[in-house]
Amino acid sequence: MNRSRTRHPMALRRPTLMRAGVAVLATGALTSLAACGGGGEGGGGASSQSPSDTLAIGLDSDPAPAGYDPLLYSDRQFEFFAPLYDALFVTASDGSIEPSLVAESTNNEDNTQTTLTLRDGVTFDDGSALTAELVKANLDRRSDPDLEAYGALAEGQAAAITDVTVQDEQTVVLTWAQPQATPEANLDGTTGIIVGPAGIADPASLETTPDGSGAYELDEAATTRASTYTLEKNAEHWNADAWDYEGLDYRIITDPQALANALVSGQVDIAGQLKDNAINLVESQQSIVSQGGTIVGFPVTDKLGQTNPAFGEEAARLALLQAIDRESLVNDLHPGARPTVQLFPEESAGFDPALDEEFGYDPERARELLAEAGYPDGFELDITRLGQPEEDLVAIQQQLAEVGITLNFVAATSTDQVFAAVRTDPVLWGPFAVGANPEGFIAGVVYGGFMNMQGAQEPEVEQALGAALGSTGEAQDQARQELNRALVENGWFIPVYEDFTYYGYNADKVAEPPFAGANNYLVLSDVEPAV
Amino acid sequence: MSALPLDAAANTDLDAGRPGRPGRPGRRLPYFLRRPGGVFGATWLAFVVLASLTAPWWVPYGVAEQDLSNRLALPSADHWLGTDPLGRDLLSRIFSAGAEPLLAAGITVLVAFGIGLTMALIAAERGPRVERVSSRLAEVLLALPSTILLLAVIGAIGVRIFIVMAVLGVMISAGVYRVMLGVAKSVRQRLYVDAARVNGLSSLRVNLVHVLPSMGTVVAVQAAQLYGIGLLIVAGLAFLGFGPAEPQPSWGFMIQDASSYVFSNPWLLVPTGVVLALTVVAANELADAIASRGSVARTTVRRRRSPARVGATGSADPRPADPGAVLDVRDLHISVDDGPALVTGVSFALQPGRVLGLVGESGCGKTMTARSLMGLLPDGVSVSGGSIRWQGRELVGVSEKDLSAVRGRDIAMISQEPMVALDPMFSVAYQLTQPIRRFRGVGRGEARQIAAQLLRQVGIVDGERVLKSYPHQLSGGMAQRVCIALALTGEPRLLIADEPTTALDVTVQAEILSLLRALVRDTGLSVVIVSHDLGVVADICDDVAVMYAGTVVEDGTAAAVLDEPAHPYTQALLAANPHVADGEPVPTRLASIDGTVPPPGEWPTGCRFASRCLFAQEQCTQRFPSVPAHGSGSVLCTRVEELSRADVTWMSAPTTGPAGHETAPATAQPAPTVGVSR
Amino acid sequence: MTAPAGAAAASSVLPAPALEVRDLVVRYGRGRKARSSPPAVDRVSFEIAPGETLGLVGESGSGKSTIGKAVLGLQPPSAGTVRVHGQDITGMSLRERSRRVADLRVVFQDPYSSLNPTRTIGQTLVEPLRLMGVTGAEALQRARSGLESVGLPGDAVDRYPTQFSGGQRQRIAIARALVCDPKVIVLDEPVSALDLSTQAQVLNLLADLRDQRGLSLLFIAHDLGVVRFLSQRTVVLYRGQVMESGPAEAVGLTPRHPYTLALTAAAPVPRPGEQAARRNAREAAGFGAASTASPGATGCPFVPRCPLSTDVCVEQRPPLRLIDQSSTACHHAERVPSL
Amino acid sequence: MLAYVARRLAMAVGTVLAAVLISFLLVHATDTSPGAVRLGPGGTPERIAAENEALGWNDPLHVQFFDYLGGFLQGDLGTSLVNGGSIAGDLADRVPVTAFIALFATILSGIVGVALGVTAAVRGGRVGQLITTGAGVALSLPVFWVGIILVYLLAIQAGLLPATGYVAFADDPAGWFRSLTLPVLALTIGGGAIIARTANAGMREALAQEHIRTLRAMGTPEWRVRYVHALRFASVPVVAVLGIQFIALFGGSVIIENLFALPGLGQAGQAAAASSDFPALVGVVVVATVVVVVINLLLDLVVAVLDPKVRTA
Repeated sequence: MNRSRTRHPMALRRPTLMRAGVAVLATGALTSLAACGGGGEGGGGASSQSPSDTLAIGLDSDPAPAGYDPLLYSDRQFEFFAPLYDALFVTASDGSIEPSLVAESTNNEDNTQTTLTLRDGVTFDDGSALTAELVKANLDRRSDPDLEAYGALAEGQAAAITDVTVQDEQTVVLTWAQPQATPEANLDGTTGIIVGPAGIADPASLETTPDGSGAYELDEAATTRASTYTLEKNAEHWNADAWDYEGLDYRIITDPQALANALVSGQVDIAGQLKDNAINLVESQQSIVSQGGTIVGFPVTDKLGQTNPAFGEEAARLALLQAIDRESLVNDLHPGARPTVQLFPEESAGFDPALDEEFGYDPERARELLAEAGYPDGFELDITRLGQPEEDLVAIQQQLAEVGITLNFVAATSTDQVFAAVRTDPVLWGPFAVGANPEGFIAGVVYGGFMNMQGAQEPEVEQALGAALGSTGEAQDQARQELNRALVENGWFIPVYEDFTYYGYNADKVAEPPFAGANNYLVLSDVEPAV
Repeated sequence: MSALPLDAAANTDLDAGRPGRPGRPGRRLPYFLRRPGGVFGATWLAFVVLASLTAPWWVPYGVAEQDLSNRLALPSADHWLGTDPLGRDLLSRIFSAGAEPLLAAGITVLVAFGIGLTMALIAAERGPRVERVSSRLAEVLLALPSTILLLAVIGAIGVRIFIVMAVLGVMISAGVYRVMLGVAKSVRQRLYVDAARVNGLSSLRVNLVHVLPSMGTVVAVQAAQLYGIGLLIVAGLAFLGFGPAEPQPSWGFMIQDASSYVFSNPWLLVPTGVVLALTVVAANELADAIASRGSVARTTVRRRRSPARVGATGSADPRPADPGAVLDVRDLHISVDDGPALVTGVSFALQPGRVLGLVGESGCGKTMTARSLMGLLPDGVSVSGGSIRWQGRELVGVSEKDLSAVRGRDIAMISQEPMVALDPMFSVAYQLTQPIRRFRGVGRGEARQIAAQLLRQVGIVDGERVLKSYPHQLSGGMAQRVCIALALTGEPRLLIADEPTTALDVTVQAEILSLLRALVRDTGLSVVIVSHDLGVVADICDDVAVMYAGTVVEDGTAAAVLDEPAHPYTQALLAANPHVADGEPVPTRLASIDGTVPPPGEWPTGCRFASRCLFAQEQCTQRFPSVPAHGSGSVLCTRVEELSRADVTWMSAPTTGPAGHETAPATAQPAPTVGVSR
Repeated sequence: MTAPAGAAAASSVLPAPALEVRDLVVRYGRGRKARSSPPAVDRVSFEIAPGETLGLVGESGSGKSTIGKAVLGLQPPSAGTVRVHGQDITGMSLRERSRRVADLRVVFQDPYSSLNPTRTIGQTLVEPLRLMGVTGAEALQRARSGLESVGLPGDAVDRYPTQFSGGQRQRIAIARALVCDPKVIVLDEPVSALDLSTQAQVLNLLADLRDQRGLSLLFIAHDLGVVRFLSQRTVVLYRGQVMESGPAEAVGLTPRHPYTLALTAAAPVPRPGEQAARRNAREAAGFGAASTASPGATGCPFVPRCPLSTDVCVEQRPPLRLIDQSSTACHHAERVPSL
Repeated sequence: MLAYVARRLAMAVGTVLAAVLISFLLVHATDTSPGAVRLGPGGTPERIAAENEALGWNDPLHVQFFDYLGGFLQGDLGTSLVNGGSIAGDLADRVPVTAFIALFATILSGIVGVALGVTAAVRGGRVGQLITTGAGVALSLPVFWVGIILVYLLAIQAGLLPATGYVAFADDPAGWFRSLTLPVLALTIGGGAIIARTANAGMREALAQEHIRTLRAMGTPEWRVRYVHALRFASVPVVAVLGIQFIALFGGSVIIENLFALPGLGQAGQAAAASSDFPALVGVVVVATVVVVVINLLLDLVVAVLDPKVRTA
């Protein structure tokens, strides 16, 4: 039994003091995960004299609140699971997708079948070896709705796998429901992780014991869950040489200020993700790396107007979109961020500057739209927060009030109530790592995932999505643009700005840590000691 | 958010203004507003409460009014305290945030006292059985980690701060109960409670009318302290995010918010933090001021003595120095520093192996005189003139160090209350061997032997058992014997005994007096004994000095003074004594003395006894010297010869009847008229 | 002695005693421990006739104050009865007592703690009257006259206790007892906290009031001299038991119990020559030290200190028997020397 | 003495039982169920009901209570509804963090507070006034405010101490010490102030005792009068307040643990409350109570050693 089986991933606030929140970052074609749960764990200790062969990483949320089944999580947590588990493919720092557990992979001509040849000499914590049977057993769990990582692989989803066949000990053949432009991309990161046979046979055991083939093993004695995770290197691992450190210490520090403090005063070597407020402090004493591609905004969950009739009206949703003064918000609160009304990041192929012009801040238009929707005096909407709402929301609350839209904050008493908000609130709020694969995010989260629990349908979106996923080249770019526009025009997502993901690092100890391509998580195997 | 404990309430003076203090402050300011802390506390609290409750009407900006272009501003003319990260006015937010914590903390206090105080009153009334049960319950409640439980409560019912704070009040009520139980029990021991019960008052009225008002000070102190704690906890909860939802402001969350900007905008932490801290400080200061009742001018425990003006006043004593005396006190003046004199012109001399009694009513300066002999006057009181010569050596004005060389070694002392004169924390053996080792330079084992021997010397048969005991295990008589043994450890030449038998039963008194007499006989010790009991003086003293209002009115040998008293006061004391001689009939009336001893500072010139004296005349209001009497003694009465010639004594004079006209002390200001129930 | 008051007394042939205490036993505490230790008051009986003053004398631990509390109802007795004018009030609650037998009042020892410092003298004095149903104006009037009867000005009603000296407060406490016009007053060490001169004033006042009003007084004290001054009869207590009782003169001058003798002999008189003689006599009598071991469970409690004690004293508790005018609980009463 | 210890022990057991009972009732008073928590919002009523049944939630309350007690006596506090981990195991890691901080803060408060309070009582005058006023202000400062400022000054600006985190003693004793310094310091400011006031009052009272005059009358050296006799007399209320102080610090650890990112009990409690992880919540309350009770038991023994009246009663 696992608590987060049916957990709906979404942006959550730590139930603790911080406003930071951050919690959900979905990437690729994968659903995101609520880095929720356990709540408020602060973390770990820090020894300024920790052995130089241990890398101390500060995280702003618990990467494993529901135990060590990696398939329960999204790529945001790959940073934590990558050392413990190996995946079929990984995204390298240059953005390329590289085989990891896979020695070789081939696709058929129409990109509907992928044949994977597995690497030799891989062993799991339970002692067994990697087999094709095991890969099949892993992928056969894809219909389990609780497994966040498999959000897009399940039946009916954008990257559905219809069949997994074992050809021999080392070879397995995957059949896709639709042609896949880049099938490897569907199997990298957290989604591509292969859990050992003991874990697959008894998933409940993963709650307390990881079963992976990774370069590191969890030192359970030294670990305090939700606070400190201590990993020790397994010298026997096939790729042991790629990792530079003998040990990894993850310290969970949920208070954003405390996280920054920990980095500045040397308790951690790398800290992510940092809040805007802390950037100045960190920059003044340490170094920062950042990665764009995080869209902060309101996913609309009640597109049918079931809990809030106003949201059944497209015009009302668009009124919300155009009532937000992004420029001023960003200028004052998030210098360096980019105001936007579209879900596609600036760097992505589907980005369309015209949309920002067309649907930008226009309170007059917003009022017209409200009238059009039948709400000339505006409407009210509730948004559930655990603890206090973020500064952004408070600021937006006042902006919305200008056009007559009343934003109410409902204080949740537990994370459960926050999770339930996907069904009860008309919109959610948070930073969403759309990053490298916006159409994947849309497929797994916006259209087919927790942002659409009602199963609302929109042919325009559906069609564009299918094209974006299945085609290549210019056709794909074209489809992406269409998809982007369709989402905006239908008011399915109300972005506010595109933000950066900030990691701080101690340049005296480590060289600049690389992100995994356009993803907003780090490639830890590439982190090296400072020269 | 530490649930601070109630400050140890032990130091709160329960007996606020017991004797001699004006009972009601009248139209003047309440006493606690006469201390700077109290003024500050009350003013600030009043200001914060008023400003917070009226905030909606006066704050310059709305709490949610943002000005993103002017965020994190420092104080300016537009924003007196600056702005927050959304450019909202801090002044407006701080005072708009005040009402909730101020009210919520009040709820905690109300609930905590509602339960704790009520339970304490019930337990105090119902006696040990009820008390045992409720106290156990309270202990359990106290040991629970209240903050963590509070989180659980929030988890269960949500952020309903008033209810949460009420629950906190329930948890804290155990602490209130514990403090209040002690107070209630001590108030219930007051006799006026018993008197009211005998009068037939219902238990509710006894509690409401008699018990509660007397607990008022403690209740006020504790409530004010608890209020401060409550404020900190409300703020702490808000700091954790359990406060009013944004954009509504709360002190705790504003500090939490500010903490994110501590590096870039440290000012943001200041205004809210200071207002919160000041409010809590104000509550505590108010508590302190309330608790200060009864000790308005807190005397400090300084051990520095102001140097006496040795010989500053010309000796009014006609008698020459007595060369044979071990102790020669001349023209001793003792006064409150910068205050009235307590003792004036006291002279006496003590020969070796003799016992001198200082006798008189309370407030006549006997004890002060006795204590001055060892330099052990209370703080703020010192010898202001005259001399005390010990074996020819002046003791007035010498350093504390030199005095302590005399104490215990040359002069020792036993006090009025043997039960509290021994340190309750140490065994008798320790308390005896410690000075023995110091005075006699012997080892531990030998000291213990000497201690046992001393105990035998003071008539304790089972010395070994007593040595192992602690003071609370001894009876009063036994404790006084131990005290005498202790006084003997330094083999002193002079023993000062301040009412050594007053607290003891009469048969025990006789034993102790016999013991003292034996010691004098066996060791040649000199003794100064202070007593109000003329019988004790007759029993043990060779010489006696009768004191009245800070001076000696008559002295001489005990036999002479007691058998043929010359001074009307001495005569009156003897006449008022109900102990008739054996075989004599009991009088139907006792001689009495009208009025009371005038307090220091209100002594008349001339004879201080004049206002109460049956024989007072005009001449008594003039200054006059003492005249020799009783051989080596003297008497301070200008009419002494006249009276003696006329053979008039107090005993033979008519008494004035029961309706004496006593002058009440300290009735300076008119009492407020409190309506007698109509 | 004045005529008895009260219906109960009037109806009987012999005047009923104003206060009658019969076989009173008081144990403190509960449980095994309390049952195994000797009671604070052990089978004490006495009665006070109307207008009579009975002195209850003993040292600390003798149970004298406990008897006072039991009579007043402040301490429930474990056994025995208390009657006022023939009416059994032993089991009555304090409220009931005040309603039905308003003529039992008290004056306590400590003049400082016996008056509520937060209430005016008037409020204090009026309180019992109001409970008796006296109207406000009349109650106040009675309070004033009560104060005047103890020698204080009537306008003292508006003042607070702290504005009075110890002696004055004790007068106020007496006035509080008097305003209800009681017949019996329990005086619990009313003068022991006062200075000699003030003590004389209060004793004189009590004597006057007793004579003027025909009060019955239960006068509890540790000082035989004071008791002798005020009482007609004296009861001497030791460790909760009656040692001797009889006319005050007889008990004071010719003690029939060794303990009474010890008590009398120990009280010093303010005449050095006489005191020296008394001291010598006392020392010659050879009383044991007060701190010596506790007595056995049976027999006379004074045994460990008694120079006359024999085996029978250890084994048998002596009954009270009449010798001359006094009852004494001593097997060897005839051998008790005179002072 | 034995009877005293036995009585205190009985009290301790009673307190723990009460803690179990109260938290148990509190958990049952919430409007959610463990099944719902375990399954999340995706759980259908049927699945939740089945889950609750499996977890024994539907058993009579007393059965659940005694089941829990049985487990508790064997050191089993159940498993987390959130991550399936052993609660006892998790709390075993956390207890030392909170306990050491509370203990050190209590001890340091005691040392600093007694030193200041005694100085104020003995010196009097302006020094005494300064100390008592300072203590009055210090105990009014919110610990979260003090903590933030200490971190800012000592860790960030001066770089003297680590700002956050906990280092296990076994890993690095020096680091362990350094990691505890700031949180202990933050707690000591208020705690020390309270002790200072108690010690000051106790010392003043002690110095006014009759037996102190006896000692002075015996020519006892002043240091001995103050620091052997008066101090021992004053120490009894101080130790009593220290006990309460420990409870307060221990119970109030939530904020300090958040501020300094310490993996202690307070955090666990907060997390358990926020996620409705009932067994974890009960576990935290119970374990916290056990620690408090044990420490109080020790302090009771200290009082007994100090105060012969208690010892010989």
